[in-house]
Amino acid sequence: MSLLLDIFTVVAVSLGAVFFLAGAVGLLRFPDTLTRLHALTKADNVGLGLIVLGLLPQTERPLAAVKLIVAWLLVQLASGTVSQLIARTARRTEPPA
Amino acid sequence: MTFALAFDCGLAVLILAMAIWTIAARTTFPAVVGFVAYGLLLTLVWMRLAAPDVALTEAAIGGGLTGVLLLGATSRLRATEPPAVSERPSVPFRLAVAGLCTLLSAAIAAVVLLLPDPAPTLAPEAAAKLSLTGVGNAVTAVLLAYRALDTLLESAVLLLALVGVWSLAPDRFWGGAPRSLALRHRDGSLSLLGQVLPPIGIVLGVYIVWVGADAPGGKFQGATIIGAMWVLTMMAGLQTPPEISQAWVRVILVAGAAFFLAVGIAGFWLAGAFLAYPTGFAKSLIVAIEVALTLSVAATLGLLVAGPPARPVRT
Amino acid sequence: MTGATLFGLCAAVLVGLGLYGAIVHHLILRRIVAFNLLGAGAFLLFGVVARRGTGAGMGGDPVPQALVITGIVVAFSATALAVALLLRLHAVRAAEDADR
Amino acid sequence: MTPADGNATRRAVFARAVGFIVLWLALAGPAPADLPAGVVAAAAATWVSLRLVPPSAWRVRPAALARFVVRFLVQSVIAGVDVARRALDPRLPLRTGFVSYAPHLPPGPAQSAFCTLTSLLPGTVPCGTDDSGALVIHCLDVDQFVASQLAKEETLFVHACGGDRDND
Repeated sequence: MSLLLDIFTVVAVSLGAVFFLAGAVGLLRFPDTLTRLHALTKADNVGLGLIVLGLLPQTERPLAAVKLIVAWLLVQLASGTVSQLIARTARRTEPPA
Repeated sequence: MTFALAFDCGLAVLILAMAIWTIAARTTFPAVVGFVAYGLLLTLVWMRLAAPDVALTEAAIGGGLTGVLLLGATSRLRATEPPAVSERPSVPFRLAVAGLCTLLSAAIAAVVLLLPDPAPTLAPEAAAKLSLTGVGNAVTAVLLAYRALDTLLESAVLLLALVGVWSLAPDRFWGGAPRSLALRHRDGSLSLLGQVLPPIGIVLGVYIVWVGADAPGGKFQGATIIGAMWVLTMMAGLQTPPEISQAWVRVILVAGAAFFLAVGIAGFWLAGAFLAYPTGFAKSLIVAIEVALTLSVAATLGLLVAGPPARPVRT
Repeated sequence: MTGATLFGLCAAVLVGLGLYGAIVHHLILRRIVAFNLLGAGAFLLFGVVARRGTGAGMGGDPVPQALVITGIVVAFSATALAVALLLRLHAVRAAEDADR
Repeated sequence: MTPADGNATRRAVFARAVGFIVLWLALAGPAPADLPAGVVAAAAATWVSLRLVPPSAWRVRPAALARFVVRFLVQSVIAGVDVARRALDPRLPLRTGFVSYAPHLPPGPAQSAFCTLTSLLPGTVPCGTDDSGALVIHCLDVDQFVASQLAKEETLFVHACGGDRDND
């Protein structure tokens, strides 16, 4: 059982890392600020979500799992807010091509 | 090469790259952004150096609050920023400075390589006396018991810095409120963040202060989080900075240092020396001082970011 | 080479870089940023000394660590004062230019 | 949003206080020695929260909220996979552009919350409002049916928060 959970953790965390990599590739390849925001908010949130999901079976008590989920929710809130702030500024300052 | 050392090497390269970027950037804004990233990378280094208390401080103050301060100043001075290229000093001057700075770096590097081995350390002494304080975190014991005088003076320095900032106000604004921190373009998503995050930040800040007695954390780190929540509500336009002549503002600002000083003076009678704690009460007194300092430090940090008064007193 | 020595060498370079920036830049705000960069390098040296002084089951010597925490807070106070002075200087200059 | 009556206020205070206590327990663990500090922290947080977000008459529907959360999670994964695919595809398939969407929610915290959620959903990042008050949404692919999808999300969101109670 614990071996299965360990395998689950390794798979989920590695998959999360792949999403972070894809987000970073998008950040480098996408043409403008607004498009790059898509890469950062979407791909990285799924990446972090998968890493949190993978770490859940490794927590010793259920409250530690709540801590992990709270961390994920706070990152979602922050990235959702910041991406809108940047998007608003970008739309004002760089006219769409 | 072990994995850990490879990771450290990567971290060191990233930090040096961010530092070079910060110094070499043409305009101020990217330089400040680079500096914030540099502060966050340093946080990782402090974790690698087994100093989680410092890592928390660096993340909260070094990266976060200093970043807010510098970004605010950058945007207010942007109009006056001249084209950087024309203002640069001559090449020979820059080469000479670069040479001298390289010499300095080389000298420090030599000192690092020549540090004595085994290294002198106060860790055993700090650990031996830890049970007397009742505190579990040695860094907190240093800050509030062994070298409490440093921390008392530090809280005084924070207040003095705030008095210094306030004293820059023109006479007609003395006693009034600092300028509003609200962003020029009102933004719904930022006010949502300013509504949802502060209560969570308060729980987190109190936790970090509370846990600091026995685990990584402490009043400066927790107070910075609480102070940052206040700054966030002010930036989201949900609150305005208070008038600095109001009595409650001043009471909160000095409460921490005043209480600390009172405990210190009481030490003369109760324990025979300034800032000595009576046996058995050390931990309770340390926690009480931390709580009192937390509110004061949070308010001081918030008002340091807000700056000098810029509006006349409302009558 | 240990990680601590590596970061010690890194700190040495950071101090040099920060000093270079503080001397060479014309804009005062850039000098303040460079000075903070220098300060962070100096704090890092403390961290390296603390890390080398492991003992009594602790990951590092708590005394320099506590001093660095104090240092970071004092550096922030000084930066806040410097930024306020700079903004006031600009306000005074702008007022003088307007009078002329 | 309609202001809350006494009952709704008591309910909101209770729900928020419980939430902050759970957050404290998650951080500090259940040790009884830590609880007094936790109660102080939760009380302070609840007070600040009530000042920043006064209780409203909206009442969350648990079943609808669960439906919304499941859909949100599925959509987030689709969003991540979509962006990752486009980023890693050598041809870089992008048809970016702006779509304007007139939300049914009035401007306010609820609309902001909807925008923040939207910024995490596939292909869309809200970037402000135009002169008529409609949201301007930046899309990765303007060929997709962005507006109809957003309308569906909004209906589910409002239903989950109990915002359409008046229409029941």
